[in-house]
Amino acid sequence: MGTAELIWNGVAALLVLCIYSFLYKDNPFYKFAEHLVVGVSAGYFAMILYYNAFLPKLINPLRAGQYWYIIPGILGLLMWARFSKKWQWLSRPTLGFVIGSGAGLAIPLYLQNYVIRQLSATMLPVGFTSWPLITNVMIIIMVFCALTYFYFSKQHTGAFGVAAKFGIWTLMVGFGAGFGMTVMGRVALLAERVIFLRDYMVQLWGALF
Amino acid sequence: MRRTLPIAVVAGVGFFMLIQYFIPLEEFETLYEWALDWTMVIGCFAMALGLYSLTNMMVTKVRRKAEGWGYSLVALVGLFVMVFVGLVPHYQDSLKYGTLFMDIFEYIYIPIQAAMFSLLAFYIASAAYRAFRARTVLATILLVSAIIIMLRLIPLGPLSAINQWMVNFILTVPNMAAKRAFWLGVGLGATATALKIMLGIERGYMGRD
Amino acid sequence: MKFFPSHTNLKSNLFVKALFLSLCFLLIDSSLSFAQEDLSESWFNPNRVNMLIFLTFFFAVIIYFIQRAKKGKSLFIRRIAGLDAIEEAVGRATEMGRPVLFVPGIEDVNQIQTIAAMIILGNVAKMVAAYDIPLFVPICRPFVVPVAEERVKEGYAAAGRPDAYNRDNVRYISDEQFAYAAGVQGIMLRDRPMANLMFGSFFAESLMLAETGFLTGAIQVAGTANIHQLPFFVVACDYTIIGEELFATSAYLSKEPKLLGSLKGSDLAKAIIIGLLALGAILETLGITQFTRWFFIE
Amino acid sequence: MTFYERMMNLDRRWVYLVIGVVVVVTAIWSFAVPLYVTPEARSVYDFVDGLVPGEVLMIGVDYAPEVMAELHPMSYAITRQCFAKDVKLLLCCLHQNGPGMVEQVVAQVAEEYGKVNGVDYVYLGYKPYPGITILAMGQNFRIPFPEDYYGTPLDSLPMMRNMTNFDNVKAIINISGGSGTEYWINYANGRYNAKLAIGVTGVMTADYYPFLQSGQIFGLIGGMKGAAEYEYLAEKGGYITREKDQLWASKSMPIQTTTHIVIILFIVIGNVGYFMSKRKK
Repeated sequence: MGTAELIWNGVAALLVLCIYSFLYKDNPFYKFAEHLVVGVSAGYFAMILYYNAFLPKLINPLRAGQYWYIIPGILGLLMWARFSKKWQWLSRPTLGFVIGSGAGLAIPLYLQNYVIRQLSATMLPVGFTSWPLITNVMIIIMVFCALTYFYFSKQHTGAFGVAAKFGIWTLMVGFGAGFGMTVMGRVALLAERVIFLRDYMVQLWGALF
Repeated sequence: MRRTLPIAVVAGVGFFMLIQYFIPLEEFETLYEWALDWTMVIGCFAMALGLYSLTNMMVTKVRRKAEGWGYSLVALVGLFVMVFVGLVPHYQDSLKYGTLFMDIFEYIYIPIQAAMFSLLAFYIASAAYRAFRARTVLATILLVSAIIIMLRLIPLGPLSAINQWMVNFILTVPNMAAKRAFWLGVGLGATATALKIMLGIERGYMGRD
Repeated sequence: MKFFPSHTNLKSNLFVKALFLSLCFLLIDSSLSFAQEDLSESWFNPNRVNMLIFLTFFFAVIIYFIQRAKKGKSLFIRRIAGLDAIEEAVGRATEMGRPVLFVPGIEDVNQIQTIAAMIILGNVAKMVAAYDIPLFVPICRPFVVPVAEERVKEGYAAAGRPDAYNRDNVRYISDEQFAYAAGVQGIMLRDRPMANLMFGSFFAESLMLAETGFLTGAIQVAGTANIHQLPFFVVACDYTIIGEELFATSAYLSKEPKLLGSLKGSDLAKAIIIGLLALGAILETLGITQFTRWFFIE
Repeated sequence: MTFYERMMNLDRRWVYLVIGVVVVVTAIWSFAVPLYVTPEARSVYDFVDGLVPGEVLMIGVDYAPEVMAELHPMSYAITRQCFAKDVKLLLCCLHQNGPGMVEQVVAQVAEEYGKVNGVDYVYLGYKPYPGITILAMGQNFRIPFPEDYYGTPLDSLPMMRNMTNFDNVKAIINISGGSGTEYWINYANGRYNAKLAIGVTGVMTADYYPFLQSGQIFGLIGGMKGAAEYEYLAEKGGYITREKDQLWASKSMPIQTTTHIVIILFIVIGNVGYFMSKRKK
């Protein structure tokens, strides 16, 4: 373990503690660390964008004589007209290009992956003779009821209301599962940070004594 | 002109992207590749837009000495240090592991971001304690489902096998059904929105005159 | 039934016709191209006929409903129970003379959830305006500020109290997710709003907000279509508007044709999905798998 | 205030304190936790294990530092497994703050196994608009990435010589902490039929079961437990060892166990207090 790494890790540990001070209440140490990360992340992203996107996709092709890249380049520059009240409209055709292509690309694929594939995957053989068939029955009933809850053209009364009610119960089981999983996710982040601090303490102890 | 041109662009590009999904002609493939390429070049500028407005906001705050301008200064310093150490070593070398640029990423950016999100572990614990009460039927269903999921991380001896079975059942039957209904809704909604954008019915993205 | 009413505006009508005709053409053409082996020379990918049929149908339904709503025909949408919850929360706040807090999520103004939130905000402003209690609207994205200001102003004017509108209560906090959450938490703890209404697109901060609101004893109503955050709202709020209900609420309140149209279109599609589902399951059980396989798209 | 009312109204700082203490104590005195491997994580492992030397696996890494605790262990374990098996790797990053994370993983693991950039692995780097980038890669990797992360043209990299698009990779594993997964499912699997598996955070795990059941993804590694399951399998397969400190997620699992116990206890305390004080009234 070199001295440089020890110092760097010390800085990191200190910053982590600054953030944790927020648990008591909002304070200048927390604010300092928070704003520092805003700046650093912006700077980091600026460099990634420059080296990984601007250079290979615009500047290098232009240097290599692929002059047609000037067209998307100009379209991109027009995006910046958004900041001027007078010329704002100039940014709209470019925006239209991006949004239009996004919309056109998304339509068939959203319908395919979120609707048709999901629909065909729910067309399952049903029955009461084996456990998999029984689960299929449950899946179909639950999907049906949950869809009923999100059906807005009919009042939730009578049998329809019962289905919608069962639908919301199904949704709640799903949300419960989401909550349980999230607890694990959040604790994971904390555990990792605490292990980092612990390891740093061990390092520091080893270096000092 | 200011409103019709962008709508025409949206419709034209969008419609092309939509039909090329159905048409395997080589000419269409080429055009499709071009459009993707162009969009990416425009994307470089669009991403830079966000960076600019962030920097602009921080600079204004510092200049006007608005409340908390000191923190904005911290952020600005972070940004410029990052850009400086990113640009000074020749070409893309600064993005390689072990440079000062990557050290700042590893020892300042990563720890702060990770620590900020790990605060959520405390929040979720306290939320679980305060709000998870079996007050209504719905709350009880959610509670039970979440606790079963959470128990999977706790060794319970022979009971663990039963718990595993229940976890698997919850995730693959009710949870799956609930989320499927949700994704179906997302798919239909997103397709409808994309269609409205292409036809010029939805124009919110253009901003205001 | 006339599919495309003649007196709609020319522009969209033209697009619709062009779209429809091209799709019909493609459909006819597709039957001719089945014989071809090499797809790169054919005009249509025959494996995707199923998608074309779905798409044409879904488009037609949505456009039909939008046109109908434009003509002023009433399209029924059930009242969302969440609306009563909002009214109740605002009512309690006015009774107690304590402020109302409206949090419109952390995404930008072009996001559909934020748009829905803005429509709800206008109605909340209308409810609040009659009583002299403040309505706080903390905002995360600069571009949302003018829209929110306008909606609140309109709401106050509609209730006949344009003078009661206070510009300072609609304020930009920060673009940074956690800084914004901290700012909103500050308002909750300092000004002690009695009703916390959270609508829009929320992420990890949802829990921080709902938890703090719970702590201050406010009545909380929340709504988001971000499924990963719904568990927290359900747990910590008195009432939660789930997923698409958010869009239904905004359509119900605004009666805007484009919102109503797509909601009714999706509803019809859902009814058909349920029907297909039942049919598919029956056929699968009988051992007929061609039907299910027909839905598979390459 | 009665005893039961106090039970349901503890100040939240007490909850924070107990959680903090439990995490720190478990971090210092650790113990072993038994692990049940889920079929959805096993299927990813088995797939990677079935690859033969020379085949190419693609990993799409779309996460920023905030969720690295859950996802970094997955990236490390899969990368180590591939390099140990001489499987070639193609990596890209579609999250704006993520490129450094990939560089960290790949530079470190490549050094461990003596793998050479451009021959044994290629790191494509970052491009804006994830959906468009994935679609473009489905046509040809050179459209979005004419150069790799380090600025070398793709055509001059030996590994990329016979690679055009997703057809040349055996499968894609997307490790993501956000909406990236949706793009991979919709565009890579939906449009180009690429074989896809995902590794996601705990928050997202439950939401992606519909895609598993429908076969749009062939495997799912869910959060830290999923990562620990993968590490467990990889350790048994001899790809990673405890001695070299290569099991990260497994290290945190005891903390998961104790905190989960504490949180469940808190829920029980709150509910007992709630019911008892209600009965008294």
